[in-house]
Amino acid sequence: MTLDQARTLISQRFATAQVDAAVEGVPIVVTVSPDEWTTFAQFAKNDLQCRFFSFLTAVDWKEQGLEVVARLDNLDDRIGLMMKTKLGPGASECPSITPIFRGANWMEREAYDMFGIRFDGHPDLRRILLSDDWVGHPLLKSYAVDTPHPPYR
Amino acid sequence: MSTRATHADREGPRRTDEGPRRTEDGPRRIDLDYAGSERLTMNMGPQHPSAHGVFRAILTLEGEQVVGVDAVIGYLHRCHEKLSETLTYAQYPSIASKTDYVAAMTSEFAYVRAAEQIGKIDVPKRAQYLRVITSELQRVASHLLWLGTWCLDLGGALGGGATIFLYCIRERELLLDLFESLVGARLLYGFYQVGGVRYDVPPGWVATCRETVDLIDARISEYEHMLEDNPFFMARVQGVGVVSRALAEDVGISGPLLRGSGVNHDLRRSDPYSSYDDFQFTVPVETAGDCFARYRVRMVEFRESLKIVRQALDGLPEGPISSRPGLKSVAQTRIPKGEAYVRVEGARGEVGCYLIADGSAKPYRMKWRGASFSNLAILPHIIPGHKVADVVAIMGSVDPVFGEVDR
Amino acid sequence: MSEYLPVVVYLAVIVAFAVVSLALARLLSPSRPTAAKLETYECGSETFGDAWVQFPVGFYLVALLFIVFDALAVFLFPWVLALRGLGMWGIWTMVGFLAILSLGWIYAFRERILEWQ
Amino acid sequence: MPSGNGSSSGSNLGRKQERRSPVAVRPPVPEIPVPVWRNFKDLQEWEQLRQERPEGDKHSSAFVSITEGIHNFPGGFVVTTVADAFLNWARKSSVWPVTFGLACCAIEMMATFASRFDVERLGMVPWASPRHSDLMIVSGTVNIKMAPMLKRIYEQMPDPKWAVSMGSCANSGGPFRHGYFVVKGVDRVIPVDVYVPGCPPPPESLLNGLLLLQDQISHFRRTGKRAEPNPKVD
Repeated sequence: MTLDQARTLISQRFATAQVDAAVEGVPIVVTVSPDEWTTFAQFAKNDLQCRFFSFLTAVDWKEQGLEVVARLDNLDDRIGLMMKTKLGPGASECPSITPIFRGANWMEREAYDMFGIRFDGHPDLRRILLSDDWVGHPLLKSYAVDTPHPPYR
Repeated sequence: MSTRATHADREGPRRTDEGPRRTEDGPRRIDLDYAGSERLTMNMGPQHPSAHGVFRAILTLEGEQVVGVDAVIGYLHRCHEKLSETLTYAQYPSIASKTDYVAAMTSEFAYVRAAEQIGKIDVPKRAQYLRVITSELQRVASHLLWLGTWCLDLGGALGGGATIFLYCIRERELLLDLFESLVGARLLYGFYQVGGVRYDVPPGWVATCRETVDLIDARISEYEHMLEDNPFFMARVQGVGVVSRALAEDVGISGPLLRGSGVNHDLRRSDPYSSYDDFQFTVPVETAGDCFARYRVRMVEFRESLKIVRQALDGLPEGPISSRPGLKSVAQTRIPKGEAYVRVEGARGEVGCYLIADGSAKPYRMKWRGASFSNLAILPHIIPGHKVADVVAIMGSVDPVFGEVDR
Repeated sequence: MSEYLPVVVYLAVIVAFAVVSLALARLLSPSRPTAAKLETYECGSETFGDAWVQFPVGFYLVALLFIVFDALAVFLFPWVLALRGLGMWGIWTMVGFLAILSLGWIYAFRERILEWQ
Repeated sequence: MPSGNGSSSGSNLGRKQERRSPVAVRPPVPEIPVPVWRNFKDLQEWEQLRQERPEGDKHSSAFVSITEGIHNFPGGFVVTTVADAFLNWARKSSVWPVTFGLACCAIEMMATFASRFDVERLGMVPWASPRHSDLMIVSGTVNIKMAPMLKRIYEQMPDPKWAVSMGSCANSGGPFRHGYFVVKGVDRVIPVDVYVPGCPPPPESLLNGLLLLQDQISHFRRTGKRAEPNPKVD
């Protein structure tokens, strides 16, 4: 399975997905719509053999809203694949890929903790890094760096 | 009102394998199973001798058997990713070394390479060699600390475990002296900068480095005899914490853990960076996937790293050490708009830095892919079924560093 | 009667040492029983769940086995000291005693008490 | 939404973070607010937030009453000062630190506990449980989730107990001082006796801090007042 075989396979199966290489160091970058997120992840795991789950995170593009980024790897054929999906301004709902990749469990909990993205389908979505009663999601661009938090500030 | 971050009054959906917990209102739910024993919820909390830092595991026990693990992390969350959006490309590398503070060199390596990849900044050959030497020495120092604290956990400070700990820290001090003479700091360095490295090799450093490398190489075989001829160590380590290959890739563990489960994946070989392809070294792979396999992989990695250091020292080219000499030119680096995800083979696995630059002196967004975060995520999958003593052995073989887990 | 004097003195010294050190500790150490200090220590977080649970029976069996062989060890010590005076008769009685106790050990081994289920 | 906080001067101590109403489309998000770098304006703010040691946690009331009686007896000061010196010497030379490592400084603390920079020659046995130890070396960053745990562990140590704040993260939040989740110095959580600067402080400076702590213990007077200024340092 070479890179361009993977690209052709992707463009056949997912017509709406844009395949480009905007990210340095990542050969294939695919942008899909949120409702195709889990099907694309399943497709990448089964057909492209990208079984290694590297990470999942989110980016706050201020006006354009949140974007969820995930990276998968096919270790044997050395294919690096990055999946992106834009949630649209104001939206913070995203389907969860934990049933497909067990590694996404903690990563999605962290994305929820830091960005407030609710992953539906996630078995146990609660805050992982911050304390359970923390108000606000710190990595959003509207959250000031040293927002005071009584009583220890 | 002090913020009480407690597990007990967490409202969220309950996990099935949770034990009984004292809820003030309803009657206490007791799970009685065939052995007639009731489940005990025990807290292996933030302050624990074998917690390797601040990790809290809420174990549900049946006598000695662990039935459920709920890992609580976040006790060392230091807002790395938010701070990286307010610090320039020259300021952040020294903070980046605080993510994986046991292997600080490779942490800075990832951030600096990400910035160079976006800005298309070339790194002179000598700087690449210096980077290889320091990150390989750092891998040996980190593995030494892993071996020491792991045997401390297995044997206990007053039991047999402390001997290996004292030996390993003694060897590690030799390496830290090397780093201190090269960079001036023992544990957290600001050695890497965008475009190259900050300090050049002082005179006589290469000679002492060769002596230290030979000395450590001899000592490693001494440890191996000491451990592998010890029946207690072998009994506690073999067949404990088995990670299958499918589970390993599914959770995304990397480094010695992945190679211990039979996956031949080493970033220095599969995605060579910073002139790693100039050196000959073998990538150790074990198939058993238990604590002993991970131990064997790391012991072989000791020697491979020392071999790489020797080859790098022989072929150290002359020339500049940074394409942006002087701190002033580094301070004004402006990275053009772009994104990059760069991976470096750290001591614990794939340390990645996903950087989004917006043309200003500070990154727009920086995601740190810590190897220990995914490595730790495997614990709830492999611990149930083991005894409490094995939990300690598995935690040590996973070797998490909590600056990288909690970022 | 007088040869028991050293034993009495020895016991007195033991008791005196214990009493004096405890009394000094109680006298000198400041006592500030705050609520958090009296809480049971559970690695930093406050305790939840209950410690008084029904433990599996395995622990109890191992404890019983220990008591049996501990009593055996207690008898061995004086026997070894006096062995020179006892001669062969002493050895045979101890062999009989050990044989009886090894019956218990064989039973425990067959019941696989020590292998933890 | 925090209104225009980029322009607000740094004087107001805490900007309240109102809870956002769940509006579907959020108003345009302002530029990332410039963090307000605010150091201690003056000593009062530090004093106001600093935790004080409770009075009378060095000697039991019985001991104080007995020595008070002897002290008023003419010429009795010889007895009390000798008793004090002996007691301080005993406490100073067996201060047991609890192995409580938080972050990078814990690795340097381990190096100090190991054989090259040995603390056992100072009489310090690194012990795992706070119930048997007298000294807590806070080595690493204390964040808001860890602060209640740290306070509980400090409380569960028997009196008399001391605390050493190791590293600039524990002293004042250090390089992570402007993080939203980091407590700006451990002396807001527990009373600290010796501050060891450095990031991470090399074992030599930690040993120096521990020696200063021993000096402080040995100079402690029965009257419970703060030890006189240490000639070597101040």
